[in-house]
Amino acid sequence: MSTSSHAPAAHGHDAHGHGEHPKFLAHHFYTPEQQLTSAKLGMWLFLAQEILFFGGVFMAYIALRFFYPGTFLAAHEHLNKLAGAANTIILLTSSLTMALAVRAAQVGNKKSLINNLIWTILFACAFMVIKYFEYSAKFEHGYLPGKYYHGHGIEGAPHVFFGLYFTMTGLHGLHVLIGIGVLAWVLIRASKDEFGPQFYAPVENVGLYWHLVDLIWIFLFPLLYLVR
Amino acid sequence: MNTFLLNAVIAQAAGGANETTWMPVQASTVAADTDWAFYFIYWLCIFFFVLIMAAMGYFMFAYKASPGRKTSPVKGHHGLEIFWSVIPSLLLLGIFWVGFKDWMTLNVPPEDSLEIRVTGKKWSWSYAYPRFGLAGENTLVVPQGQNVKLIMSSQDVLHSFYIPAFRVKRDVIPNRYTVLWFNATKTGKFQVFCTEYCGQDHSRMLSSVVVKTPEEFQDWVDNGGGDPLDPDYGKPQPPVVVGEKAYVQACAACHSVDGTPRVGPSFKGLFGKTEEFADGSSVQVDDNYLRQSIMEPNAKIVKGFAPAMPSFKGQLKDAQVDGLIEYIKTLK
Amino acid sequence: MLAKLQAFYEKYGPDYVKEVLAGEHDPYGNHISALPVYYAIYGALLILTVLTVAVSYADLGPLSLPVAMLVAIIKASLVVGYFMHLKYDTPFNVLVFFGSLVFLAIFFVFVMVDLNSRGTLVAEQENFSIHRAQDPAEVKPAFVTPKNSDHGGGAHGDKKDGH
Amino acid sequence: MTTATDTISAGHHEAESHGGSYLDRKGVLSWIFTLDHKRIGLMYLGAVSLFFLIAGLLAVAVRYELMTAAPDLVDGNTYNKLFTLHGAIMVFLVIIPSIPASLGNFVLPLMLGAKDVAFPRLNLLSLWIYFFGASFMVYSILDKGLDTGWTFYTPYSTSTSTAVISATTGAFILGFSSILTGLNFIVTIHKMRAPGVTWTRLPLFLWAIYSTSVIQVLATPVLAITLLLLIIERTLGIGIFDPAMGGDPVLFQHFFWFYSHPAVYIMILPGFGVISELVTVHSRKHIFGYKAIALSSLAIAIISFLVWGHHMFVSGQSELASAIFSFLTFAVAVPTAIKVFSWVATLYKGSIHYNTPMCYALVFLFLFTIGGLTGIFLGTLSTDVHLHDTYFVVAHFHYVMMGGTLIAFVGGLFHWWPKMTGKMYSEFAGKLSALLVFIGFNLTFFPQFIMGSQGMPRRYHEYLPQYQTYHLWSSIGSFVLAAGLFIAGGALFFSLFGSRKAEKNPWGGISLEWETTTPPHEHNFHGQPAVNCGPYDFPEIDHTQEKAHA
Repeated sequence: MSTSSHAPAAHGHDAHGHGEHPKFLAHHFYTPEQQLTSAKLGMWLFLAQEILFFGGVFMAYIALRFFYPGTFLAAHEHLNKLAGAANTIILLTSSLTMALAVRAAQVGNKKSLINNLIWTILFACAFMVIKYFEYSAKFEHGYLPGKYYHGHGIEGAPHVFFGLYFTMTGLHGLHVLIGIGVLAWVLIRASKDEFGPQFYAPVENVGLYWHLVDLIWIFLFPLLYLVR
Repeated sequence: MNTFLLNAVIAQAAGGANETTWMPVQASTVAADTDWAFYFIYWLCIFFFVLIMAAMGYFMFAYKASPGRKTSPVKGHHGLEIFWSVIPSLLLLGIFWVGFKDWMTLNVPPEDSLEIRVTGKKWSWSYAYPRFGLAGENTLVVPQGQNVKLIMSSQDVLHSFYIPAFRVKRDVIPNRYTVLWFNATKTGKFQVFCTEYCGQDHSRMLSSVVVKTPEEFQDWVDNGGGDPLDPDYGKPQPPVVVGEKAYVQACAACHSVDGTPRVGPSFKGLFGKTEEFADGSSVQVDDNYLRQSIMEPNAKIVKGFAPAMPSFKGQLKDAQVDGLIEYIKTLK
Repeated sequence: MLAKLQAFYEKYGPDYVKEVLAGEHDPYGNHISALPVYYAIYGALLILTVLTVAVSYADLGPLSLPVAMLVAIIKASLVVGYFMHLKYDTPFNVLVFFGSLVFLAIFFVFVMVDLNSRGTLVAEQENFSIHRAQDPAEVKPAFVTPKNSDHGGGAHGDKKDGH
Repeated sequence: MTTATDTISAGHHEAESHGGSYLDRKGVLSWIFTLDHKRIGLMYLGAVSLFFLIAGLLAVAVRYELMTAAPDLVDGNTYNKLFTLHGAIMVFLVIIPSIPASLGNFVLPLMLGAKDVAFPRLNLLSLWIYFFGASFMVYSILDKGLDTGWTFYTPYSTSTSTAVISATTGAFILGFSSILTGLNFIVTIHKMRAPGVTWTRLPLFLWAIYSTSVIQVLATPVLAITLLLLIIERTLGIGIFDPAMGGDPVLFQHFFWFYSHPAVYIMILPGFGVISELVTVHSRKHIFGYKAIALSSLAIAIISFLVWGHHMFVSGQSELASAIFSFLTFAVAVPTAIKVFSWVATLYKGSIHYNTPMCYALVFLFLFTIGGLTGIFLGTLSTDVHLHDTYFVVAHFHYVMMGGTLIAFVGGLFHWWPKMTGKMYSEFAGKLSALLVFIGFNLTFFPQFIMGSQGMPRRYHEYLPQYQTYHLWSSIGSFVLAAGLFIAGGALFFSLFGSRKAEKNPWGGISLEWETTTPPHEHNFHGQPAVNCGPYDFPEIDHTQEKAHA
């Protein structure tokens, strides 16, 4: 009667394992409906927690921008706006392909599900590649965070701005990496034909997580790169 | 140099009149209001506490379990519940108002207050009186009955300047000024604590406020400040020591004692030396020459130095000038 | 529950792809939007991105922050509403999402109330100007940056130096 | 006291259990990889009790040092490490997980009539995250210790050489265990209620756990980001909180207290839930004002996010912000007052059985009322200027934390111990421990109120001799308190090896957890239990009087 043990989802909060009959229903749930709605509510609570987690970093941004308005305006000129815009478009496209993947799972279209998942992972990797080039450009100019800053030509406290820049984009990048890992895990399970109209909770939850990562970048991009 | 615990004990014993079980002596103008607020809340809490505990005690006694005892089916009582929600809310609003009205007086220093700069650093306090050009360690001397405004900052970590007898406290932050004011009503010595945890000797970062009558305070300022709680304070000090203190305060900026010339010539080996002047004349350095160059520095300018020395007439007392000369004599 | 599932499966068959399912619901009642909806939203997001970048080049002065935030909020609501299906979701999930935003707003508002009103009553308690009082009597706004040791501190720091 | 347990009150059908209890499966692996909420609850209980012992001994060491004014037992730095580790272990490892993770994990699914929590594997993951985080804390104890105080205030925490990074990483990881447990409980309460268990028939313990979980999910992430920024600040010096690098220490205090004040409600709300259960079951009476207590739990959960500034009245926060925070602090006091009044009113016309859980509940009411009332002194602006960071604050938060949550935790343990272990503890030892804890507690912390308002600052290693007598009484009291707690622990622990078997429903409780076997078997219930009456409709309630009262 014990469920076949599946590696818990990276966040482990969506439904998992296959109960007795039908096979996707965990033993402690009474109906598939209960399992899916629990999984989604669990995911939304996890997203609420992520929003507050990133909210702390945005609070730090607001406070430090209040302390150093001059430095922030001067320092953000040295960010590569083109790379930022490109990353935004890449993430939006990956959000589209993710949404299409979830829809494909809902209607049981396995081929489209796998294609979209692959596209999403590819776009995510493209995002990280661009980020890598951005970071290496900054390291050359000496715009390192905190006490390692040895850039020139920016008056005020530029190390604070770059400290914050690397913290925010680094944290976001870390979440993109986690996203890639989780997407790969869902891709493997999709290729084993586990998802269909009757059981697609993991795909939906990973989709929600990925859209949140995109959401955070939607706010990060203007605040860091564009705002005058 | 920390105030040792022992001598603090002797001075602190002079607690003073209105010290209650809960509150230390009231030694500043705001102390009475804070204590009134404290006791207002105190008696209100005692009343409610006794009320609740009496009710609980009675219920505990009267409704002890016994076999077959039936219990009341009451599930709630809207009237009572509203009553005991509204009444505490109103009382709490009253308490907030009591706290808020003193908060303004506690926080806004009057215009005419004597400004003193306080600096906290790891485990000691230092004070400066910009108006009198005095600085001191460990003991804050303030006049009685006059508004005193402390402008405080820290040199390393957070500290907090707390005088229980005056009911005032304010954190001391490295990157900003924080201000605290009081008007001491009683003379005597009052304990100062550091109440924001600051590391190893946080519990030794003690200091004292000595409140003097305005006349005593003026005398204290006139003879150059110093730490009244210091054991050898006030006793006539040998001129050389007075001289050295005066040197540190007035001359060290431009005259060195190790021979290197600065804005002015060095004091090392000065006494008895024949000094050559800009106008070609020269004289052997003796008491009169030194006194004259302190009082009217531009009368004789040493060759190669600019006439940049201000006159110290009226700023240095005779005892300090004599002390200076004795001190220069010792610099061979 | 399972009967409904079987019916749904027979009707659409396993390799079902193109059928426009605008407004169709899967057996759990979860909403499935039509394909054109996704592409429309995607297009709108791209346009808004281009708009944000354009706005940043046109120098709006003090208005640039609110406008950028407004556009970001519109983009975010599109993603949340349509891609994350919050528009068709149960009310409690919507409450959870907006609840977290409310608590975030509480955090922002109260901290900014403090930061803004620090110097109001007592001038010296000016907000955030780097004053390191080495010599108690004299204050120089020394600010430690690793390399360039020119005077830092925000606008407040420039205007305000020691007494 | 045994009520007639065979008359299963109306509305529950529960076939007599066959099969063994959840404790039957042996083998270490069955514990390490268990998905059973009951076993996970027991493991949390073991870990929490162990850390409570460690932190308690640290407290006794601190009190022993403070018996004399002079610093004779340990030097300054060691003393700072003693009180810091006492604080950090108590807060992060003991009091936050104590009731929700141990009692909550065990009792919540039973009370709901569910087979398990919504995400059993996530529950196990939370347990392992807790152990992983705890290992960091233990490492920082053994490494260089921690001397920043549990509050990690910058710039001291960014300049001290002690093990701040490992301790903050530990707290960061423990935060996620707390978040995931809260998330799990919210989904379980929403989605896994047995038929008939409507929101108004939910036992008040579950309302309290629900409100706690809301705070856990919404507040703990801000602690996570604060500690993460502190770690980055220490390593890269990015200048957000450290003034030497251009940051603002008061901003750190805002970040820290935005979590830490709701955290004190994470600690006390489950205690309220336990007391609501104890007071009703042991006085055989319906709770007084069910809706008021349930909604006040939620109200506390929400308002607790608005009041954190009252920790910073004298810390350089602006006067306007302090006034706003002080005003809102009084708003959060009202729901707490309503709860205390309702509990006392529940005793009215009850049939009070003075067994150990009830004794602890009454001790809670006494101590928590003092704790709550003294909080008003600290929420008022002018008195807080005098009282902040003195021993008055130390006494206040020990009265509400120790006197509130810990006493409720021990009371809850005694209450559900028969159901958890199938063994009965000795009533005499339990009541004796309650008495000793009551006397010891007041002796320890009441002198600290007076000493604090007389100006004795907190976290002092050596103090002025005028506070000597207060400290002496406080230290003696702490030894009595420690003795009381050891007796309580002993009574429970040795009951495991005792012969006394517990009945299925020793207290005659009628919420769902008392319907299943003692100790419950692995899947809690056979088939789906159903409920058609409230959690407090005891047989002793005389409904004939209802016409008179209606």
